[in-house]
Amino acid sequence: MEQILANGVYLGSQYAMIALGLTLIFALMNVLNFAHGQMYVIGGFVTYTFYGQWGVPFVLALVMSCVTLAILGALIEKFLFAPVIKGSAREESTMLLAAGIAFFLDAVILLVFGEKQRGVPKIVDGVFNWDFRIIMPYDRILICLLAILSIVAFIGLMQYTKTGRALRALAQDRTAAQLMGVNVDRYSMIGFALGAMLAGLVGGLLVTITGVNLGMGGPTSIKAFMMVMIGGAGVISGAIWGGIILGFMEAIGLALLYQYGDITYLLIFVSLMIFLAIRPQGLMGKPWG
Amino acid sequence: MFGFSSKQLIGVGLFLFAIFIGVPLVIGATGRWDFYFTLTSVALLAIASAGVWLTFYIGRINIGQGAFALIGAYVSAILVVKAGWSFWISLPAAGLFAAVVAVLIGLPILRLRGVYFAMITLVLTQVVTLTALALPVTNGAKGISNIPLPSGISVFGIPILPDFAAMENTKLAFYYTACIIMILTYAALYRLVNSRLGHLCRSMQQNEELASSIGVNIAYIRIVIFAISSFFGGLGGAMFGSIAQSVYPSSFQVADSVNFMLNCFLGGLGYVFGPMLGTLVLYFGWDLLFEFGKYQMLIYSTILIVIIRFLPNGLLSIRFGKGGDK
Amino acid sequence: MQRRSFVKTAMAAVAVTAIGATAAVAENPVLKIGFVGVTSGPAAAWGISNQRSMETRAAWINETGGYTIGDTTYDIEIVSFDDQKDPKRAIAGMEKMAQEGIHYVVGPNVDDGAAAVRPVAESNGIMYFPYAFPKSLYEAPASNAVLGMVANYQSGPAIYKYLMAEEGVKTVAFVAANESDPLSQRDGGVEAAKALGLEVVSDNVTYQVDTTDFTPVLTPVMRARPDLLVLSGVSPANAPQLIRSARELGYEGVISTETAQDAGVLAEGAGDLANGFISVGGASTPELASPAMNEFVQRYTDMFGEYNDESNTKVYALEYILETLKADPAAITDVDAFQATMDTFEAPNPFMNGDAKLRYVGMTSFGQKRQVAVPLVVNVYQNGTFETLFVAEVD
Amino acid sequence: MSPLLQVRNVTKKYGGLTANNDISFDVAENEILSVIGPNGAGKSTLFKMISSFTPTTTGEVIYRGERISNLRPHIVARKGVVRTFQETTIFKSMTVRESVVVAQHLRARASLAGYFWGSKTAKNDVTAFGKYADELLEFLGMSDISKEQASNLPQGSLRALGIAIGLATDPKVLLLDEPFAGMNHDETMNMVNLVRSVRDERGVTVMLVEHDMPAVMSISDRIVVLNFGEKIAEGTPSEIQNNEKVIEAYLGSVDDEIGM
Repeated sequence: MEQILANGVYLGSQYAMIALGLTLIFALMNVLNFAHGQMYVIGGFVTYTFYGQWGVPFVLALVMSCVTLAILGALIEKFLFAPVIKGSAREESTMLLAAGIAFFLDAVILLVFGEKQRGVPKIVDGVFNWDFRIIMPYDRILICLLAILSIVAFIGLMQYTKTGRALRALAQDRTAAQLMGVNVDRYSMIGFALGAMLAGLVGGLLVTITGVNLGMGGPTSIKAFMMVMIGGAGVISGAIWGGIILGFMEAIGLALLYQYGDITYLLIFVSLMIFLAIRPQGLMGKPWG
Repeated sequence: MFGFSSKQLIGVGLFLFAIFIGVPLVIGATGRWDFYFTLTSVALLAIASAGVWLTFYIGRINIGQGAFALIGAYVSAILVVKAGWSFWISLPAAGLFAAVVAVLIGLPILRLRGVYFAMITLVLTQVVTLTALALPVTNGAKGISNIPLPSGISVFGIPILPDFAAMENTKLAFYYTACIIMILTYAALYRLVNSRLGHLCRSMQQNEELASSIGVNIAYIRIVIFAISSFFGGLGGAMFGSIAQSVYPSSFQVADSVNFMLNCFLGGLGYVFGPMLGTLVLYFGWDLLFEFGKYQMLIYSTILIVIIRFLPNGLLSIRFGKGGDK
Repeated sequence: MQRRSFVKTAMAAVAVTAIGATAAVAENPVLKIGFVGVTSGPAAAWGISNQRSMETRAAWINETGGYTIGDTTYDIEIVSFDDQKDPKRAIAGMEKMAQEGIHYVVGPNVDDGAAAVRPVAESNGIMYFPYAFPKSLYEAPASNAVLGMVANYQSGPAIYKYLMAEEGVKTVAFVAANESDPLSQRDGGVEAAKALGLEVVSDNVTYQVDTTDFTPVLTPVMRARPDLLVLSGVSPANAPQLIRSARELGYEGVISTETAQDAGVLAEGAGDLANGFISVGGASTPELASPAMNEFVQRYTDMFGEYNDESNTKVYALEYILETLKADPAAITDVDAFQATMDTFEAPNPFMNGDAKLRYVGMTSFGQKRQVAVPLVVNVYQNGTFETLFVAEVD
Repeated sequence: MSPLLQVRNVTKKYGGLTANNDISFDVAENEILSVIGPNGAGKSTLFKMISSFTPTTTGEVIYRGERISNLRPHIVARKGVVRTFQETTIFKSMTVRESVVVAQHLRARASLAGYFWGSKTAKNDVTAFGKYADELLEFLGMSDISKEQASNLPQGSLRALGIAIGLATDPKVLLLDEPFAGMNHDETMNMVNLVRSVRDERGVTVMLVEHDMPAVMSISDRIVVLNFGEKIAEGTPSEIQNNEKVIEAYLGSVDDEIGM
C-alpha cells in the first residue's frame, strides 16, 4: 500500500509538470499543442548532451534545456501560431499546425540526436528501502522533490508576479485582458515560451531516470492531453490534479488489476472515457471549454 | 440535370474521366505501376476522411475515425474468414456495424464539444486497439492474416462482380473498386450537405442552442451524422483489410485517427471535396518525397507547416475565397 | 558530440553519393536491393540499424570493386522505404520496390507489416526477409518470406535450457509490452517454458510502450519471486528501464530477452545494474567476430558515427541474398530459381570465426526452408560490453 | 377561457442557491406579457425553464393543458413555444435569408431522406421555404439585407434577425430575451413597434424578459416583476408603476450598483 502511494506521488508529480505546460498554452491560445511531447523530448536530449556527453553540471544542463525550449517556444508562437490563429476561419485549424510542428520536431530530433535510446549517469546512487514497504531509489525521490518544487515555483510565478497576473488575465478573457491594457501578443508569446520551457524542464529532469528517445514525443503528448482532460482543460490546478490522478490511476490500476493482464490498460482507458462522458469539464474545468 | 450547373457537370465529368481513364493511361505510359496502390490508398483513406469531415460539419473534432476503420476491417475479416461470407456482403456489413457502434458510443459522448469531444474520441481509438488485442474473436495480438481475396458474385449465372483471386493482377481491380466507392461516398456527402440535413448540420455547427430553439432535434441529428461518419470509416477500413489480406490491432491506430483529421484540415473544412484533396496531398506527398531518403520527414513536415501558415483555411481556400460549399 | 556525428553522417552520406556516382562511371551495372521498414518515429531504431547495416555493407562492396555474380560484377544499391511502422505504408513500400524492379527486399520490421506486404510480394515476385516471427508468414502456402533472424520460439528454449542447467532456474515470469509483436513473443515464450518443465509464475503483466516508470509494472511480478524474468520482445528503449526498475526493487534473479540489444544503450540507461542481462546477438563478441565482422563494425562506425549492436544480427540478410544469387545467377530476376537454390545453398559465414555456414533452415519450425541460419549467439552484458554465453544452431 | 401558458409554482435551485422560488403566473392568448426585474432577479432562469433549456427543480409549465417544462427544447419548439436569444446567438456564417430558410425546419413536410433523394414534397418544401423567407423578411423590413452575412450585421439588425428566425418556425408563443438591451430611444421605439406588429398581424403571443422599464411599460399588456427569485408583483403597467414593492426593489438595486 505504501509503495502504491509512493509510486503515485512520484508519477503524479512528473505527470503534473508535463500537463502544466500543455494546459497553460491551451488556456492562453486555445491551442491543443500536439508538439508538446516533442518539446519534452528535446528538453531531455539537451540535458543529455550537456550533462551526459559534455559533463556540464546537471543543474546547468537543466537550465540549458529550459532556455532552448523557451526560445523555441517563443519562435514557434511568434512566427507560426500567432499568424495562423489570426488568419483562420476556425480556430481548430491550429491543430494541423501543431501536428505539422510535431512531425517537424520528430524529424529534427532523429537527424540531430539519432534514433537510439539515451540515458545519463545517475545523479545520486542508492535506493531508499523502508523495510520493503517503500522501495524508492534516491534519484527518484530527488527528481520528485524537484518536480514538486518547480510546480510550486510556477504557481508562485502565476500568482505573485506581474507576468503571472497578466497571463492569468489573458487566460480568463482575451478581450477583457486587452481592454485592461495587457499586451496580448507579447504575453501570448511569453506564455507559449513558458509552456514550452516547462516541457523542456521536465524532459531534462526525467532523462536522469527514464532516459530519452525520439519515440517518446507522441505518446507523451497524448498522455498529457488525458491529464489535462481529467483535470479540466485550461485550468492550472486542473492540470496538477489531472497529473496526480492519472499517476495514481496507473499506480493503483497496475497494482490491483495486474492479474487481468492485457486488459489493465483497456480498463483504465474505458474508465477514463466514462469519466469524461459523465463529467466533460473534468474536475475543475469550465463546461464546454 | 440534378440541379447542377453545366460548369459543375463538366468538372465532374473531367474528374471521372481523369480517375477512370486518365490515371490508368498515365500509369500505362510512364510504367509507374506502384502508383495504383498509392492512389487506391488515397481513395480509401479519403472515404474515411469524408466521415471525419462530416463530424466537423456538425462542429465536432473527431479523432476517432481510426477506431471505426479498425472495427470495419475486423468485422469484414471475421465475416469472411470465420463465417465464410462473401467480401462484397461483408463490406456494407462492416460499415453498418461501425455505424451501430457509433450510435451506442455517440449517445453518451456526442454531448461533448470542442477539445473534450476530440479527446474522448482519441481515447476511443486507444480503447478499440486494446480491445482488439484482448478479444478472442479478433485473434488478439496475432491478428487475422491470410484473408482470401474478394470472390466473384453472379446473379442467375451472370457475373456482376469478378473473382479477384482469379485475376492476374488485382491492382487495377482494387483501384477501380476503391474509386467507385469513393465517388459514391462523395456524391452522397455532396447531396447530404446540400440537402436539408446538411443545412441543419450547418446550423448546429454554428450554434446548437439556436438550432434546438427552432425545433431541430440536435441529439438525433448528431447521432445520425456520427453514424454516417463511422459508416464511411468502416467501409474504408474493411477495404484496406481486404487489400492487405490481413488485419492487426495496429492496422489503424491513433496516428491514423490524427491523420484523418489532418486530411480534413489540410483540404479545408468548408469544402466537401477538401478531405479528398487533403488525403491526396498528405498521403501521395509522402510517397513522392520518397527520393529524399532520410530527409523525407523533414521536408514533408516543412511543406505541411508552410501550407498551413499561408493557407490556414485549407488548400481549397486558395481558389474559392468564399461560398465554396459546392 | 551528437551534432558532430550528425555532420559526420551528412558528410558520409555525401561521400557515399559521390562514390556511387564514380562507381557508375566505372561502368559496373547496378544491382538494387530493397529495404522496407521503419526509420522514423518511435520504432526508428529497428529499421535504421537494418538500413545502415545494408548501406555499410553495400558501400564496402562497391569500394572494393563490386560484387561478382555469374559473369557480371555489380555495384550494390540499397533502396530504402520508410513505412512508419504502418502496414498500409509497408504495402506502398513493397509496390515501390516492385516498381524499381527489385526482387529482394529486407524487412518489414514488425508482424503486421510483414503480413500486409505478403500479397504484393507474392504477386510481384519479391523475396522478402522480415524481422517478424509469426509462423504463418513462412509456412506453406506462403512462399516468399524468409525469416531474417532467429525467432524467439527458437532462441527462448535454448536460453531457458541453458539457464536451467547452469543456474538452476526453476520458475520464470514474463513481461511484455501491450502490442502485437511482444505479446505474440510472450505467448510463444510461455509455451516453450512450459514444455521445458519450467514453472511460469507470472505471464499476464503488460505495459504500455510509452511507460515512463516501470516500478508499478514490475512490483506484482517481483512478488512472485521468479528465478528468471523474461522481457518478451522488449524494445531497446524499454530494456534498460525495465532492468533498472527490477534491480532497484531488489530482484536478484536472471533477466533475459530474445531480442537483440545495444550495449551502449544498456550502459547509459542501466549502468552496472544491467550486468548479467542475457540477450540474443550476432557475432560481434571478440571470441566470435571474424576480421570481416570487425571491419564491418569499423566501417559502420566511420559512416554513421556510432555502431549499434542490434546490427550484429542484421548484417546477415543482405549477405544471404547476395551469396544465394552468386550460387545461382539466374535468380537475379527469377525468384523461383532463388527458392529452388535455397534448399541446397551453403556458403561459409564470413562474419564469424570457425567453420560456421550460411544456409537456409526452418524445416522444424515451418516445414520449409524459410529462415536464414544466423548463429544463435546468446550474450551476457558485463560492464559495458557483451560476452558470449554460448552459441547454438537453429534447424 | 383557460390561459394559453401557465407557470405553476416553478422553483429552480442551483446547489444551495435558489434562482427562482415558487413562481406562478398565466399568459393569455394574444397578449404581450413582460417579466422584469433587476439584475440577478432570476428572469433568464425562468425563461430557460419555460423553453425547457433547463429543467425545473419543482413546479411545471403548462401550455394548452400540456406540460412543456422538463422536456427537450426542440420538442417545446415543435409545440409552438419558441424563444429567441440575445444578439450573439446567431448562425454567424449564414446570410440572413439562409438563416430564415433553415429556421423553417418545423414547416418541413418531407423527411430528411426525402430531401436527400430530392422527392417531390421536398422540392415543394424548398420553394415554399424561399417564398416564406422573402415574405417574412419583407414583413420585418429586412429585405434589403437578406443577402448579408449574419456576422457582418449591426446590433439592431441582429435583434431583428433573431426575431425573424423565431418567427420562421410559426410559433404560437414567442419568448423574447431582452429585445431592447443596449438600444437607444429610436431603436427601442422601432423594436416596440415591431413586436406589436408581430402580435397584431401574425397573432403570436409574446412574452419578453427585459429590464428597460420605459419600453416595457409602453409595450406590455401585463407585467410580472421578479426580485431575488421571487415574484413580487403582477399587473398592468400602471398597477406596476405604483407598486411600492417594485419601486423599492428597483431603488435597492440602484443602491447596489452604486455600492459596487
